[in-house]
Amino acid sequence: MPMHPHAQPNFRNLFWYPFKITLITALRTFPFIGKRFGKRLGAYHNTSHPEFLDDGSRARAASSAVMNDIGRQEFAPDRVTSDLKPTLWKPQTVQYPYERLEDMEPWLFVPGNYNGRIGVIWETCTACKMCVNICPNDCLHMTTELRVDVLDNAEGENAGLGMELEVGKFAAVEVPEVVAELDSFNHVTAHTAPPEEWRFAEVLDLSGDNATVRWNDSGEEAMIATSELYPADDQIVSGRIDLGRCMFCGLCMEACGFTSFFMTNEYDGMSGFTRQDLWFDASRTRVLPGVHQEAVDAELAKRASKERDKRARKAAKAAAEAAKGDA
Amino acid sequence: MAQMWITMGPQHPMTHGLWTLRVKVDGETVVDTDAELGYIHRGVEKIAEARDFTQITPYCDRLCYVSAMTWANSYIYAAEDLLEVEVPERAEYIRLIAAECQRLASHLMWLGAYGPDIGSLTLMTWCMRDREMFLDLLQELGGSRMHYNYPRVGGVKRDMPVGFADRLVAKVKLFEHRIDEYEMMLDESTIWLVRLQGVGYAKAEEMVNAGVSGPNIRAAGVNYDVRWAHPYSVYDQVDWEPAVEKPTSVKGADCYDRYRVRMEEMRQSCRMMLDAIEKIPGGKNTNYANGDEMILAKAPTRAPEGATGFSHYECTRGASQFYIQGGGDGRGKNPYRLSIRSPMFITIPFVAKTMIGYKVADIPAIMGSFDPCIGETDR
Amino acid sequence: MGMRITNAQADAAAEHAVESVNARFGGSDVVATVEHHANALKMAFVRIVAPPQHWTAVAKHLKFDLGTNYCSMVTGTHHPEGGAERGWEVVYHLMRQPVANQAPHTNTVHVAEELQGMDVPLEVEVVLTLPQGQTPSVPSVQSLWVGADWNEKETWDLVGIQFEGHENMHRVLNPHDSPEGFHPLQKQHKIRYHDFNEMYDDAQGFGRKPTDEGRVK
Amino acid sequence: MKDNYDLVGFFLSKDGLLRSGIIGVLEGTPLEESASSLSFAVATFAVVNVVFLLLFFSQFAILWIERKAVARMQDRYGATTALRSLWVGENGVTAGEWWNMLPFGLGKPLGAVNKYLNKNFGNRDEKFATVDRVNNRSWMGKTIVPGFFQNVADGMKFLVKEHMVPQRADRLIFEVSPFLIVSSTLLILGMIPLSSGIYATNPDLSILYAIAIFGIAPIGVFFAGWSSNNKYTLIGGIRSAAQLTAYEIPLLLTLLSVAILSGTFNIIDSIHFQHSAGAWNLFLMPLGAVLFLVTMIAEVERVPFDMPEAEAELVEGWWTEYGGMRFGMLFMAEYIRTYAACFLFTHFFLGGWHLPFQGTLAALLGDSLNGTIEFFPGAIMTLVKSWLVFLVVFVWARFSLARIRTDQILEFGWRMLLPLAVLQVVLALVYRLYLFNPDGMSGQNDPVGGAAWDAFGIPSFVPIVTTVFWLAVFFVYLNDEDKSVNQERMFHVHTDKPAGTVSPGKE
Repeated sequence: MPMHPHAQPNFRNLFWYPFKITLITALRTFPFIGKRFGKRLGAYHNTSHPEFLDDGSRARAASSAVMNDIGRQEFAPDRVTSDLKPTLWKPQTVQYPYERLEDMEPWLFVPGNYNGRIGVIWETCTACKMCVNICPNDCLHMTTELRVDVLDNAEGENAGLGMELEVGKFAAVEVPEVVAELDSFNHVTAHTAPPEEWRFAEVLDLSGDNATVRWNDSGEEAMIATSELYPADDQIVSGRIDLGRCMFCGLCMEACGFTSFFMTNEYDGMSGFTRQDLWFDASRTRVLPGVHQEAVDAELAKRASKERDKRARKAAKAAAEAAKGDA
Repeated sequence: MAQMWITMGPQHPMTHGLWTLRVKVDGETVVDTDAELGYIHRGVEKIAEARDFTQITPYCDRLCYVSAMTWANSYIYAAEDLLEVEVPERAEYIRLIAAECQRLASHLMWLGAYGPDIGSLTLMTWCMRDREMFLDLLQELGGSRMHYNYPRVGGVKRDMPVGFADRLVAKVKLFEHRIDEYEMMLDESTIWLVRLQGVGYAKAEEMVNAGVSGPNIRAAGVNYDVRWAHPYSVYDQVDWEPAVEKPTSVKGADCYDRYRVRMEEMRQSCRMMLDAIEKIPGGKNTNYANGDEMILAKAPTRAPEGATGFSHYECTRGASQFYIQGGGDGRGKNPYRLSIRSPMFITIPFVAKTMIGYKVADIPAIMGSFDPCIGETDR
Repeated sequence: MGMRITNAQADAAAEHAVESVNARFGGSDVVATVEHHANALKMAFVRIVAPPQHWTAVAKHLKFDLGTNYCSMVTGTHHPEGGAERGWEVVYHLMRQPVANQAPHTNTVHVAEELQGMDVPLEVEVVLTLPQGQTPSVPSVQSLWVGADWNEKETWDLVGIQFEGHENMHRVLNPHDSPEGFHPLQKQHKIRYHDFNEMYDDAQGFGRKPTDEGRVK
Repeated sequence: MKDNYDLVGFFLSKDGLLRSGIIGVLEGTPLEESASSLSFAVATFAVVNVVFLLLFFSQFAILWIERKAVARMQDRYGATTALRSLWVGENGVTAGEWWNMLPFGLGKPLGAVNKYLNKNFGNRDEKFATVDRVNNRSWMGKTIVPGFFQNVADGMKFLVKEHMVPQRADRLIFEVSPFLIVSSTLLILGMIPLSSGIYATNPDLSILYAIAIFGIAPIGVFFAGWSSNNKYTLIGGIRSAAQLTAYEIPLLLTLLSVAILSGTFNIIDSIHFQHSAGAWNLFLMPLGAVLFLVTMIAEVERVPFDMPEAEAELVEGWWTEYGGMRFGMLFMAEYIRTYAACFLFTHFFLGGWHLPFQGTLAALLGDSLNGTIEFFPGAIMTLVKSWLVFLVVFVWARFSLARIRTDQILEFGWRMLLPLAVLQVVLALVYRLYLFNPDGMSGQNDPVGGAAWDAFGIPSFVPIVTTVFWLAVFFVYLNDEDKSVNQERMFHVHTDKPAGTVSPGKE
């Protein structure tokens, strides 16, 4: 195309080139002409078939039909020329409530790429407050309480690998009469909170099979057999994310070391009429059940393996000292 | 005719953002101008003093909201200078690709706004259509379309997703034909030439003295570019040339030269991305896990007392600079003082003065050709 | 291939600048040193530490003898607990750019590797430390570099450093009617963390208290 | 050419149905002696109403043409769902059944029509049935012409908008000037014929009348700009006044040359002349045609000459302060003036309601065809021709070109167009005096048309030579690439090939 460097304003340039290019652009959009002369008219949508899904997503999508036909999507670099829609009758814009952009262009919403609504796995959260500290706009608020860790008495091959008593940490002792009463306590009709079945104390030292602890409520010290003591620590009770302040920067997702913070693909449903509507509590930050289950299992397995390694290392160290001792 | 002050006020199609240009007009000719900035001053420099180094990146994205990636990169280079961190080669290549992709999107936003300023309404829709392609690419990298929070001190947050390279090549190749179409539409249209040539003259030395930088100064005929003058990243290993224009008159660069420079810069960005994606160490289709040492180096979070960091970066609109004095609240996690130099904060008053003598209808032509972005101006 | 200024060129330019500054200001306590950035490419730059009263002379020397034609940034910092002689600090960043007016229909194409002498881009950082006190003042360089004009206005507006000889000093980033002595970047203005409750009771008048009263983050 | 659909004849002829009926009715009554004049008044009123409504509602066609052409030129094509949204509602009912609010149950038929259309054309596809609070605006309903009533909806919207008068505006002039513009625009429609029989009025000097009326609007524009007490509108008003006066004169001269060529000042006669002389004026004076179009674009302030309403610096130019139906009227007036310009171009240069090559066809096919041509209504030909002119000239130019600065517009107007217009008048005189032989003219109703322009024995020699000559001039100018100017194209800095031609990545 002859490109005149510093084009001089002359009659030829007055209208010929602009008129020609707008005509070409218009002809490209006609359903039949555009298709036949696309290449010559500059449609140029090369139909290269790049990879859309990484292995993880493809494995996960193996079952569902929808995700599979995403793979067969004809990729057009520019929306205009992908013939996903009949061109004459259909408006060009995606009709939002009826059509979704993630159906039209699934490669934009590959899981893990898009910073959408925040999804939290509250079960695996260990209340370490890393996310609360990293958030630039201070949108995360968390309330924690001293509790016996539910996950510790998990069954299956990860059983028994929960936390261990440590000096300086907390421990809990069951209150037998409350345990008996709890069986008959009807949570639904009772107007008061259920009585506390654990009594918490701080572990001072773990000499033999007895441990000296200082009760949290009364403060005086006592000696209790370690077998009765259950390890306890701060567990998260309620958390809230103020999406009114959040800028979706994703730092909380990176700061969380326990894969319990996700940013899902969802971009809608985060609106409200008052600022309170924008406070997302546990119920509104759910993640898809499949993802939730995978994350919990992965987290449990990770903790279990870490615990096994720790115990193995401790055992090996003890063995080494024993060997050194008697050598 | 009586001279009168017209306020091309904060809310005006010409301003491309929130600032006021009061113009004293004698009939149609501009006699005097007065620029008024500061409408969206958010005090990023003050907020940065209470945040640690990773938390500041999202704020730097929001400095110039049209080219967020380049501004976040600019800040991160300063933080890396302060914390003495070496970035792995692959991360530098990804940052280069992301920055050039953002430069394209930003130049398209400029052209899309500049067209209707001069009267050609079709440009807005064409440019937005093409900008969508590059916003999709950046969304795959950073996770959202405008503010990505993508670079980290020591590398990048996340590696290129699978298939990103193929999609990038497909889109850039299509866009190169689209630039030919823009040039067919504009370069040769007499009305476009008559409105831009001979309007808004600015000499090279006058601009340098006034602190103008970037494409505006390359339009005056010198290929000065921060990417080679104060080198950073891997611009020397990638195939590109600074786009430079030959001004037509001794009075310096006019609006047409600035328009030509930006069109050529778009071509150079395409060329750079196509070359970088082939040369990227670690292969273009591999995908490393987040935090892998190929894309993110180990970086300290505290700055030694009295250390300073400085970065000089070629943003889409000019040379953006960050100056950080480390050792904040005794623990060094926060910067003691973060100073941001915005190219447009100094260019806008200069342009306001160059408008004197031209017609009222030339104000959008001249102002638009310098591509003002008010987010970075007011910080 | 892309081109770049090599470290050797930058070092040579920096050393030349440092020698000329130290030669010119040997006696007085103006000290120029060659420093290197700490990131991957370790580029060299010149740091000049000078008392404010010599600043105009140093500035003229930089502009006319070393060809520094570009004042890019003026940063003011407030050091309330920095000891008696380090109350305020003004840092100028100046650049030398090989840019010259072009004859019509011509352009200068620098090939980075072949630039020598005064054509090599140079980065200069001038640090002026001012003693404690309420009215830090530094001579203005508005006449030397037009680019410094709005930078100085911004520095006065945000940090409160007076620039003697700066005409038409007015606020640029703060509203024009902000109180006389108010300069936000001074350290006594703590950035007040709007904790969860204050955010909703502040002047914007949302006026509603959140349910969990009194609980800080 | 005699037109079967002689609306005027039907209404106004003395022994016509309408008039004789009225005269018959008033037979015995005291109004008897003024019966004929009374019937004339009623008949004229009926004719004017029919023609005006025909013209006015066919105007939505050009609005629709513009929206569809623009959408495709700007690469954002697609049907608009305006029409469907009017009648498609949640499970068959438009949100809220607003027609029940109309007094005296006037809304009932509207509701019935709506429900009927919903049931048959509305959203019958179950796939989208599960839509909750959002109105069920699916595009599934089929319409013939998608989005045709979008402009009607936009126009009606202005009826409900508030009309605000700026504080210290000159109230009287501020409120009168839109009507000044609109009324003068509608007057032009009064004398535009759709075909030889369908016209509201046929003044003898209709060309002069048209141009005089076209000249009134600039005053209204200037008043609007001045009285809105706003600096932007003042500048817009002054720019517009300067531009319209600068382009009024070349317009007059062009029409003068048309009048000279056709020998009459009456539009209908000039069209008959074109048929009976055997050549459309376009081929006799192509320079005049181009001049007419350029000046008309400037007259109606469309894009290349759009400075008075330039968005970039004047927001809306002299329209800025208007709101409510006055803004709607101004907007409509702009499109009516454009529509009138297209009609005038069709009448003066494209032979009004005659089919292209109608004369030669009639000659070749003999009278077997003539019967059919009689039944083809000329009005449709006029409408189609003006719509095409609108599409090619006004719409295509608006979305390909940019805006010229005011002083450049004026310079172009005075320096370039005026001399060309004078040249065109001279050419028209020469053509009329030397190249036109009156005895070649055929009768007005002769379908074959005459051969008044065939000098030197060659049939229609003059139009062919003129057209070829001006096309040659056009192509010479089109390819005047001045190779001599060296290619100072910005070069790749290291290579000597021009940057533009070497597109990286292009295989």
